Amino acid sequence: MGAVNNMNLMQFIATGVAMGFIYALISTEYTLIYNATGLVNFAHESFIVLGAYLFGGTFARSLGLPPWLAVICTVIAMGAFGVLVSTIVLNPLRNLQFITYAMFGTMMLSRIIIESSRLVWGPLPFTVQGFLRDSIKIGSTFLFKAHLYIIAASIIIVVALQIFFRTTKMGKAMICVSQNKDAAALMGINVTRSINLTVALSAMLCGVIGIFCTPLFNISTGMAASAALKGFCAGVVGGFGSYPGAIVGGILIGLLEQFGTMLFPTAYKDVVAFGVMVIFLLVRPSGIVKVKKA
Amino acid sequence: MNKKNALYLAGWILWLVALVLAFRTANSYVQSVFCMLLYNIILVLGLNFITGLTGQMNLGTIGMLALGAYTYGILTVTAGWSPWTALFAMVAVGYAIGKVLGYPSLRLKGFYLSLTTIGFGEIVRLLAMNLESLTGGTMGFSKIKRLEFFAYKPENRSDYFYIMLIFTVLAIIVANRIVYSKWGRAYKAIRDNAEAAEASGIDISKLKIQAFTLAAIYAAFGGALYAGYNRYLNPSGFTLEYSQNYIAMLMIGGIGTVPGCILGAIIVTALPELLRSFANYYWILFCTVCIVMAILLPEGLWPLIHRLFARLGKSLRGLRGKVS
Amino acid sequence: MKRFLVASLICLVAMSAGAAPKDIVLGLTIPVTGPQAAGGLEALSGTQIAVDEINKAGGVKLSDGFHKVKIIYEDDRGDTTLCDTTVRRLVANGAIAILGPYFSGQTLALDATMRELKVPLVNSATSIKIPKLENPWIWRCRCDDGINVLILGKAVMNDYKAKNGSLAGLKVGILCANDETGTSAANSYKDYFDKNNVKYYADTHNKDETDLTAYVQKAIAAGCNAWVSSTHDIAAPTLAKAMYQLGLRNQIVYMNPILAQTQVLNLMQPEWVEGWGCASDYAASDTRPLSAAFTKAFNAKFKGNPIPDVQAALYYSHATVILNAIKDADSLDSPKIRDAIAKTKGLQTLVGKAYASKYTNLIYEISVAKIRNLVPTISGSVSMADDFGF
Amino acid sequence: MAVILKLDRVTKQFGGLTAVNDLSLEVRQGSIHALIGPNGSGKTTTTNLIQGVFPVTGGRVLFRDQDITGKPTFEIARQGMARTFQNIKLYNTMTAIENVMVGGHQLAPMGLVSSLLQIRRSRSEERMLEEKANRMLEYVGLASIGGELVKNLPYGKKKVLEVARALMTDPALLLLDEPAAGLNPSERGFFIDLLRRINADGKTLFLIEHNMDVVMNISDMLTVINFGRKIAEGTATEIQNNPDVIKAYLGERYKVKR
Repeated sequence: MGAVNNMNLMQFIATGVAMGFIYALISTEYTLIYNATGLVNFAHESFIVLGAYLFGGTFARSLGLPPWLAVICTVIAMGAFGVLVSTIVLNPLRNLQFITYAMFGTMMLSRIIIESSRLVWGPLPFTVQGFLRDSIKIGSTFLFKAHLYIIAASIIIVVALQIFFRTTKMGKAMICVSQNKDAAALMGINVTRSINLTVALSAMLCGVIGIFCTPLFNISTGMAASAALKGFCAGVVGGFGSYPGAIVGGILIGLLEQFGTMLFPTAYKDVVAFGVMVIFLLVRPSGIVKVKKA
Repeated sequence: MNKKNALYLAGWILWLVALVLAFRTANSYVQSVFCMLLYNIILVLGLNFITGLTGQMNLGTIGMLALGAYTYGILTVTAGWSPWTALFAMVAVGYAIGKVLGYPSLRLKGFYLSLTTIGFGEIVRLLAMNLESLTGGTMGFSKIKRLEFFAYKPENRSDYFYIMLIFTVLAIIVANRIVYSKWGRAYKAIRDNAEAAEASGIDISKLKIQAFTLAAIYAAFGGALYAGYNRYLNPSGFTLEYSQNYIAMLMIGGIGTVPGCILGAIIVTALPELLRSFANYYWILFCTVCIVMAILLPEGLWPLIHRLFARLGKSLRGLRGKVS
Repeated sequence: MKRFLVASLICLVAMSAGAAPKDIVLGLTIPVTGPQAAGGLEALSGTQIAVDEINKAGGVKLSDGFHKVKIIYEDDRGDTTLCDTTVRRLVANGAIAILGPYFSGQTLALDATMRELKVPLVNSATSIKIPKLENPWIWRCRCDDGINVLILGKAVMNDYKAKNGSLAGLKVGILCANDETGTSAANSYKDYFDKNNVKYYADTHNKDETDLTAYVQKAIAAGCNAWVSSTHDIAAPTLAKAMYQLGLRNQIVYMNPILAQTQVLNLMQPEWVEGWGCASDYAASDTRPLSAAFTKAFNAKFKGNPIPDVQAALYYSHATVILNAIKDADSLDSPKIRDAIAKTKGLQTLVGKAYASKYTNLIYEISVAKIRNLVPTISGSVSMADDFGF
Repeated sequence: MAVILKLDRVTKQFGGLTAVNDLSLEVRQGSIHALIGPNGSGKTTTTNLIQGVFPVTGGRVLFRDQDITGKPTFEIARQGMARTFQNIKLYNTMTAIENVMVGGHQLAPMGLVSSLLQIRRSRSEERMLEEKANRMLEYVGLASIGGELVKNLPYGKKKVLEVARALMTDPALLLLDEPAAGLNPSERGFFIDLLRRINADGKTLFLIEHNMDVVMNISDMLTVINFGRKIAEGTATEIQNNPDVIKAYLGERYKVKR
């Protein structure tokens, strides 16, 4: 591969890390729901799509709000949506006999959300002009502004989550609920309220991901499909259930993808991500950052 | 053959006759839905061994089907085998997939396993899309030969219904013999309480791999019939969404039961077609029905119907008791 | 459960039988849900424009009077197995001709079905493999990838010669999606450049790719100085963005008609694609009489939701071909309509003059547009009809 | 009497914690041997070590003079060792008789393919399992509830059903993990008679219990452990008056009134 050496390796690393942080943010999100409800949320792809549509379609385009106001409105709207979904769908699913039922329920929820987005905002892909569209250049390497916001957002969110769970009463309550719902209930913690809060928190997180992916992926019903699956891979590789693990896993998958395209034809990029995940699942299911399981 | 079995046998024959009669009177559109129903039944019966009985989430069903379909296509067209020998090669394909997916199922549980199976399905689809010389890539693989039954040469798609029906009935009989036997019980024991099963001498690893192999052989057979019926394969038809549909069939029909699988296959295949008159909204309606069923009917429709029959039977016997 | 299924479908068929004189029923099998829903909506809207026009003039005039035209459509989700079911449902509900499906893969899958149902089908699937089916029922009112490539390949070479004096040192980067249209175009480009002994570098990408930086970097490293591409509405902006960010400025780039679609251009920044060329059957900004009339009618009916684009214009032309064939055949009998289509000669449609070849192809010309500030300005249409003996 | 089960200096450490510390004991063939000790003294861990659920950190386990250390659980079970659990582990979605029939899975040797092909033989195998299961249910007095779903059964009956399932394979050694836990006095009486009957039929019982009065009147030999170490061994009367045992159970300040 003579062509490889004169390629800008820095560019590979920059894009790899940037994309990696998107996967990291996604895996942080569903780790949140998994820790809180013990339920794997297959619907988080649709949460991201909904966040993007709410931001791009409703707030930015039809209401014409300035971007940053639109961001705040979207996050609040997603929080409310999270509570709604949690009470109507996720809670009843949570105490089903077999985990397979709950997973199946979230899959159907995902299709319903994506289908209704198509019906409400129409099937044509669109984007928000002028919102984080440009990029910055360091030497011959470029990075999109949107990527920088994603990196900043994921670091802030992971740090905030750590502080929230370690110091605030509500945060500790959520950890108790995630580890043992019955015991938590006995301690007087309102389990349902705590789970609603967790789902709302992760819905807001998905809203943020949707917003910052708009300039990168453009808004369409399938925008988050591959990113969501790679978010799963990142979670597994990084160490399931640990937030720092999600970041490590995300960056690793992002880098491997970029360097994978150097070796194989680009269409095999996704195969690389899934292949790495399957290897990790077999060799080291607990992932890189060993999770101290209770 | 006590009275209970006779009743069951009559039920099956009645269902079969109704199916064939409905098929013959239907127009070519409804006939195509029937044919889709047949290979869906085979797939769900296979999936039932893993997710239904052994309780392990499998989202790679469509990957198994794709492997079976492409192997059958390549064997009959590129390698020039006769369709029947290719069909029996499906057992080997199923065996291989069973081993590949079986081993991870020993070490991984629930969500992790479903991820491995999703990975398996996606890798199969991506390879089918990019290995153009072998699978024709996104241009698809065409002119796949159909099974011929001595003089019976199925020309149109609907003629293939009868051959597929033979295999579906065979699949139902074999599934019935496995599910309602010591094997079915052993699988369910693993699902309900693995430690207790192991402590009473059940080799859990062997049985888990066996369940995966059974499901893979069923899926490979289904794939071969799917390839024969459509005579054309395209990777775009093997996405994760279809694996989710098979889980939907299992859940709605009735997890772990053979009539439940068939009922689930009928509902999930026919419902979208019936709701087509809602044009733009039919897909949302279908998904809402599925999620409502998942929440309200955790064990699925068949146990409900079964209980109705049983109660009906009891009240009839009660009535006859009073009369005679 | 069985009887309920059959009974409800039979009553549906009875309901849509229609009053005398019999309506002309056109059946559309398009992706209403699923990833390609945008294309489906455009196709449906384009057909509705054609049907409204004919019905405003009283319908199709046959010997036994005027026949109103009606559209029924089914959602095939862009799936190669489901399209067989939807086509059968349309024919069972009275469709005498089929428009769609959207993808080449689906069209290949319908080979046996159309021979069985004996109903003509017209769509815009461009794969070069479709005529090889030699299926008398499958027609295409759009020039195929082979012709696209001839026109765009020549344009690349002309631009390069104009810029550098000679073809020396030309290396073309063929960056196509790995779906059916992409692979078919890529293979045609490879043959064309081999014939004209032009060096090239080819690589494929997934059609809904959201990051192509490494992909483009590999192509630049391979020393390409001109580009051709055939891709989809999600990957096109990603490709343009990556090429711009990696420093490629005023390059010779020719793309498939996806670049002329307004909704795809809206996803891009003007500077990404300034000066790029693309083949395009139609562009909303085209001022030629037929296109302008269609754009006006489209905007009058849909008022910007959706905006007129290539697929709408194509399905408008498919409807024109079928309705014209019905008039020539003076009958609603599908085989007769097929024969009339096979005899189409010089029919002026929105996307060009239609001449029926032995199998499938009807159109041999396409316009070439240059993108100026996100607006595709059509410089004129290039016709290869004479090469095909018309 | 021959020794059926021998623990030879068995140790088990979880990270820093030593759950079982250098434990050696021998169980006589045909006897009722009880392993007692206060809560958390490593009783259940010992059963799991015997049955190979966890690997042993040190020492050996011998069953009928064969070294079964490190063997997988199902292999040990197949050599004639059955078990009941501290918290009941039954198959809730199946009926009582199905639960017992699954217990006898190892009695039906036919492979999957042969059981599909040879219909007559597999039918007779099925009938054998069903008859044996019914016999077991009668033996433990649960014949009437064969068709009931396990999740609808009361706690007492579930405990007895677990014994029926364990007996299905005619085990040489029966491990009973806290059999008396959660039973009311009448159920406990019935349960003790059942154990005596099983023992009378030649089966060795290995009881794990912290309830003194159940253990005292039926076991031939007792081993007492505390914090994983053996502190006493002997017959019921010897153990009752052993000061170390009393101290372990009742704590330092309790004085024995002579």
